[in-house]
Amino acid sequence: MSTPAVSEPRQPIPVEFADEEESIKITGFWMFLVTDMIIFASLFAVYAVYRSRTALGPTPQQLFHLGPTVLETLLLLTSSFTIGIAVWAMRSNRPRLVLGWLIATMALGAGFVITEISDFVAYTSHGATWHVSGFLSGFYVLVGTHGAHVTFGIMWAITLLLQLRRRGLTPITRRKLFTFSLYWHFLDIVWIFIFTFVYLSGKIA
Amino acid sequence: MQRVRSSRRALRMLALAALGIGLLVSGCGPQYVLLHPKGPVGLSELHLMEFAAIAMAVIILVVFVLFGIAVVRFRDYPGNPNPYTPHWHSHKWLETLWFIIPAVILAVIAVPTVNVTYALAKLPPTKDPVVINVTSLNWKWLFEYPNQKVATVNYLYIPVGKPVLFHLTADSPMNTFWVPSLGGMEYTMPGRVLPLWLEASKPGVYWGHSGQFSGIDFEKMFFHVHAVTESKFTAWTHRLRSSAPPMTLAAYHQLLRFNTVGSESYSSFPASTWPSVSHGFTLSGGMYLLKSNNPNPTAQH
Amino acid sequence: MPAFLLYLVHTLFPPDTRQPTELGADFMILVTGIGIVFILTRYQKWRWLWREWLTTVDHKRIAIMYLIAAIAMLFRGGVDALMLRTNLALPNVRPIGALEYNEVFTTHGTIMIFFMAMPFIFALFNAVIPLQIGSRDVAFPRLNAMSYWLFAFGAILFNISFVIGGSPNAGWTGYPPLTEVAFNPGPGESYYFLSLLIAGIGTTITGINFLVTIIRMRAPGMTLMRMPMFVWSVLTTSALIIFAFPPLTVALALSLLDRTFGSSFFTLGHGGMPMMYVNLFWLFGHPEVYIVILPAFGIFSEVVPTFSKKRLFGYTTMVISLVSIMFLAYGTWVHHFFTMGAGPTVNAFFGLSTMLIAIPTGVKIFNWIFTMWGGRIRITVAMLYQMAFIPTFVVGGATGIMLSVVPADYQLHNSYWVVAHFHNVLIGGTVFGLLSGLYYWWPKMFGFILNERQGKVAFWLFVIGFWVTFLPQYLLGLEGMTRRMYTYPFGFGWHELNLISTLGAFIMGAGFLALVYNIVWSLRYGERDLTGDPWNGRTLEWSLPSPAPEYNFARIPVVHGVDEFWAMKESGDTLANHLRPQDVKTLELPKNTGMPFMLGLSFFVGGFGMTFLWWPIAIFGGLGVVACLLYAAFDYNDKKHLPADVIRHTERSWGRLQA
Amino acid sequence: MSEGMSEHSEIEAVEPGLEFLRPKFEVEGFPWAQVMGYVFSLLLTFAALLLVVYHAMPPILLLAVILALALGQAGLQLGVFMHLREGRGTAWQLLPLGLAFFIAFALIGTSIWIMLFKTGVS
Ligand code: HEA
Ligand code: HEA
Ligand code: CUA
Ligand SMILES: [Cu+2]
Repeated sequence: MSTPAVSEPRQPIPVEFADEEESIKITGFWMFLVTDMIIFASLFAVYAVYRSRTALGPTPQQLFHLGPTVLETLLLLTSSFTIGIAVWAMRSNRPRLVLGWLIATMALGAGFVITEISDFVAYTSHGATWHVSGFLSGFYVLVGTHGAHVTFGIMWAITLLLQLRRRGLTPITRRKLFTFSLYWHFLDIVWIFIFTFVYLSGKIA
Repeated sequence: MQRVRSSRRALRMLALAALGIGLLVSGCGPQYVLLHPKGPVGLSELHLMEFAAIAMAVIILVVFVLFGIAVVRFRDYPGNPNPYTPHWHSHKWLETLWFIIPAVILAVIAVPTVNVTYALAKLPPTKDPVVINVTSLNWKWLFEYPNQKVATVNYLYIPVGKPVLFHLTADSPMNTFWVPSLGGMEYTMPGRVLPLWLEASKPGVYWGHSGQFSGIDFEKMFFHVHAVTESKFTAWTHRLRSSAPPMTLAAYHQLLRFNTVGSESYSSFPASTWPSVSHGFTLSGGMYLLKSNNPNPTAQH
Repeated sequence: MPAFLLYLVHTLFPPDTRQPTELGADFMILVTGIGIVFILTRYQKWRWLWREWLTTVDHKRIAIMYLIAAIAMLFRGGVDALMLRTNLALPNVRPIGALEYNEVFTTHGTIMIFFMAMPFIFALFNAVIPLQIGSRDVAFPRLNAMSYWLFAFGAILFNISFVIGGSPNAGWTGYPPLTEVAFNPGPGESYYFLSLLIAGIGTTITGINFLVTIIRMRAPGMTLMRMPMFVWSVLTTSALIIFAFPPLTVALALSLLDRTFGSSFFTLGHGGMPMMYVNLFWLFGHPEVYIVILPAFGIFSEVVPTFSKKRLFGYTTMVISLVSIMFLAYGTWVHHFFTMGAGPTVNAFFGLSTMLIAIPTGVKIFNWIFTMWGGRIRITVAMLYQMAFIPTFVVGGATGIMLSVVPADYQLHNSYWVVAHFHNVLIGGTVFGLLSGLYYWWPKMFGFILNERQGKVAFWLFVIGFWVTFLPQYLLGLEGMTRRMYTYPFGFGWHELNLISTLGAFIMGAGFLALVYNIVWSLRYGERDLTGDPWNGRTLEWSLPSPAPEYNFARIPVVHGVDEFWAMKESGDTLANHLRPQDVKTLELPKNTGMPFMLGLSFFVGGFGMTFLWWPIAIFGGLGVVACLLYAAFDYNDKKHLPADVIRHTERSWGRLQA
Repeated sequence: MSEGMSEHSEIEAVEPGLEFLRPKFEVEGFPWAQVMGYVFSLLLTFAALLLVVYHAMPPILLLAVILALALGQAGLQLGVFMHLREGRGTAWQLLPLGLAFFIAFALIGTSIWIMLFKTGVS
């Protein structure tokens, strides 16, 4: 690779940025997160506008139970912590630790998805399907899109796990792990806003 | 020389085009409905349009002249006496100038724009309006007069010199309600009720149309507005109430079918054809809820 | 079995698509398809096609594939336009009925915007940007190929709608509830949503790719304020894409959910709210029109200095105006629905924000004029398009400003005034810009020059045809003619102007044919470009041979100022003069891969299955997508080496290596 | 698996003049930043939850406060866990992200403004 045009930092940079080409990919991934953020912003806008359009279905206040939601929040926050530790372990060059924390992250993520699905099943079994009202459509699609992202993340983590086991920590796998961690933290941020803006504020009269 | 010829041709073209516009506009007849408004709303919109057009003409003229001079003076031919300055690439004052002048022109347009926008959102204070509830259907217009208790399809009577307040909604895909001779349009949308006021200052029959494409027979969504004196208007409502048939829910469901009809008149109409705002708009008598009543879904074709 | 066949025929070719035009199109496609297959087989070109083109990750080849697609789509959209104009030539005379007319204006608008203008600008991005910034490639070559194939298969999915199942017919804006199943039960609108979703993913990736390329891959010394103006325009365009396409994705996806899975976003009842779609669509739609105009601005900023033999006037203000247009573009979308009753405060706010864009745009216009001022203007075809652009675009912009005057828009909305306005800026701005860029960079892309005389004939036909077509449409707007009417009654006084307009459209059509003739003729007889610098250019791409070798630069140049190549030439020190054999190193280049093509194909299959609700096929396509992604994740063998000797040999054959 | 043996060759490979590109490894120790981040994220979440459950304030204020808490949480994740300010060309990381936050909130805010504004001819 040629000498880069951006001004270079004076002091050593974190290991995942050391390779020019891989660091460009990290920049690219940030840009992807930006587009994803606008996707979620659009869905939030839809939800915000549709919140009162409950037609003949339930209102947010009637629908939501905070219990499962708090559990989901705990699971996701913890998984955000574990993947953070995995990156820390990568930076201190301890591949075995990386694997362990990655597996923990996946397990927590799976717990989150299962809780969310069972929550959705509970709602729909009371007849609150998305056909019923604009509000429910907005709700399921916003929260469901996030859930789908988490599910995708778990599958991504599986492929990552296989690569890490085969190849250890190389510039490429380090970059892949780091971008995965960005993705995962990003989902955590989105969830916090869902928790706040959908569930908690749904309980405010 | 080839180059000289082509740019001269460009200039001649422009002159011809300008002449063409001039001819067509000055020779314009009554078909230019936007230029011959028949009510205060259309008139204020026209004034604004003219004002903006003049400002734009100034801009266009300035650009054309500057551009023309540049092209004529600085072509690349041997012995061109005009100065060649290949390294001249910025000029603080010039560049500031063309930030400022457009800004000034825009400010001049912006002030009346904002004023008229707010003004048109207000009914004239002194007079109380005639209220008409408008529902666009596939592919026809239903007009309900809640105070006069009558309803029509595809035609309207309004009194001259009195503001008319239209409440617009749809029990079909979107349309816009537009009577160009009287003033601008507004959307009819399912699940919303939008207000629009218009006024006719001269008696006459004005055509209206939908401005928003809504399917196969969209083109046929013309309707007529009869602007008549107040007494004639009252007489007309009396006549409808005494001689026209009532509109039952069944008759409304007939109107929901995907087709076109001629003009129709009714002496009354059911309340449930108008959306209720609770729970974000429902409509108990119409298509909103009666999905099964939706007669022929393939009627697009 | 026969019952199944009958079902198949009835679904894929429903009765209302069995009309002369569509059968004609079916026949044409069949004949062309057989012809292509025959030629490829006859000359044993299948392997060549696959290895050299379908699997390529070279930005220069991807550019050519984008260009071919764009010109084909210009033809398709143009034929649509001629059908529209023919139908409107006379009142109540309608060679095609309402059903087809609605399909045709929908496909015309959609194709022209998404499948003509977009690939055209991407063709030029790919052909020029890496060369202009002194880079060997874009940041992510494989993603680049993926973008292309997602676009291409999206376009194919959209285009087959005309022959299989029926086209979308609710306008290029696809407003619900007209697009809901209740009103549009056929597959048409599903085609529309799915193909735009697929192509949209590709476009978003392109935006990311070029943004990162420009941020991270510039040659040493090329600071932001030394970038050629086209690079600046692509930087801002990419940022616009990144922020504008997600709302479109959401709008399309929600509509698709409504249609396919019974959600209640934009339905008539159940608390649905069609206006939300309109809001999301224009959140994308307005930035989109700047996405297609900013690259054109960039092209003119290259063409004007080159053919005026003078530095671009007002570089800094040009940059400021690009960046402020980029920001302002996000703040004006409501001007497309001033008449949806959002209230005077909202309307006034967005009316003013719309007007503001005139200021930076005007700055650019004046800067171009003053670039010419004091220069020496050579009137080539590329320059002619620029010279037609200035007056045309200013008129189009001015009529846009009149639309932003809120009360005037109450009257003009959805009238032919709007149709005239947007063709004035889309053709006078975008298309003229792209054609200018096409003539300008054609030698760089293909190694020969398009014949200038023929190009001028095409130019005059196109420009004159343009004004004859669209000037009358302003007047039609003032006469109250609304858009998207398949015919109109006698007695409104609309017929003369419509007839003139139709005449103009056919003149434009002749211009297009002249353009195609120009290309085909030049393919055989066009003058070779041996120097690599046919126009006496100013930026780095002209320092390379035409077409540029696979690795672009044998040695990455170091940049010292704007117009680097011009400065080199002035000091007599071009790159070619001092490339020594020891400067050439073995290079690592991305390896060709079939994955992007397969990915696009999988999306296509999945999209097709979803359009007809044939779930096994849809799932099959989905599995294909997953397989491609897995392949990409585990594929570590994506680089190849180009030995220094080979590069030296190539450079020597161009006479660019010191002995 | 070889405990990080693969790195050494790559450390040697750094070109002269580009020493700063030499991979920096975290010194072995304890991930304090991450642990503290985790604790704070839990605190922020439970603060919001408790405020809502006990209806501690008038609704509008409550909404504003919990949104502010969520924003704090986002900042925490970005700063501590996503290492937003580390890397190369960080300006190009911060700028688009800042823009994205701005556009996201503007998009939601203006959509609400446009779609829910009560209109009427008065
Ligand atoms: C390339 C595409 C392009 C471009 C560049 C523009 C540029 C502009 N457009 Fe246009 N527009 C479209 C494509 C484009 N538009 C399309 C496709 C539609 C219709 C979509 C549909 O409904 O199907 C549309 C519709 C549209 C509408 C909605 C009409 C309606 O449906 O009711 C409006 C309203 O405000 C508008 C305004 C403007 C303005 C103010 C500009 C400005 O950016 C123009 C700025 C330029 C100038 C003003 C000229 C140069 C400036 C100077 C010389 C300086 C001095 C000038 C002044 C002081 C005024 N456009
Ligand atoms: C970049 C975009 C772009 C371009 C280049 C064009 C180009 C043209 N457009 Fe387009 N147009 C749109 C974008 C564009 N349009 C959009 C977005 C809409 C809105 C759609 C909607 O409402 O949803 C629209 C709508 C639209 C309408 C309004 C339809 C209606 O509302 O009812 C009309 C009508 O005159 C029209 C005409 C034309 C013409 C005559 C051309 C000419 O420039 C075309 C010139 C012709 C060619 C370049 C090809 C010539 C082909 C041949 C010569 C081949 C002949 C051979 C055979 C017939 C076999 N367009
Ligand atoms: Cu125009 Cu009278
Ligand atoms: Cu716009």
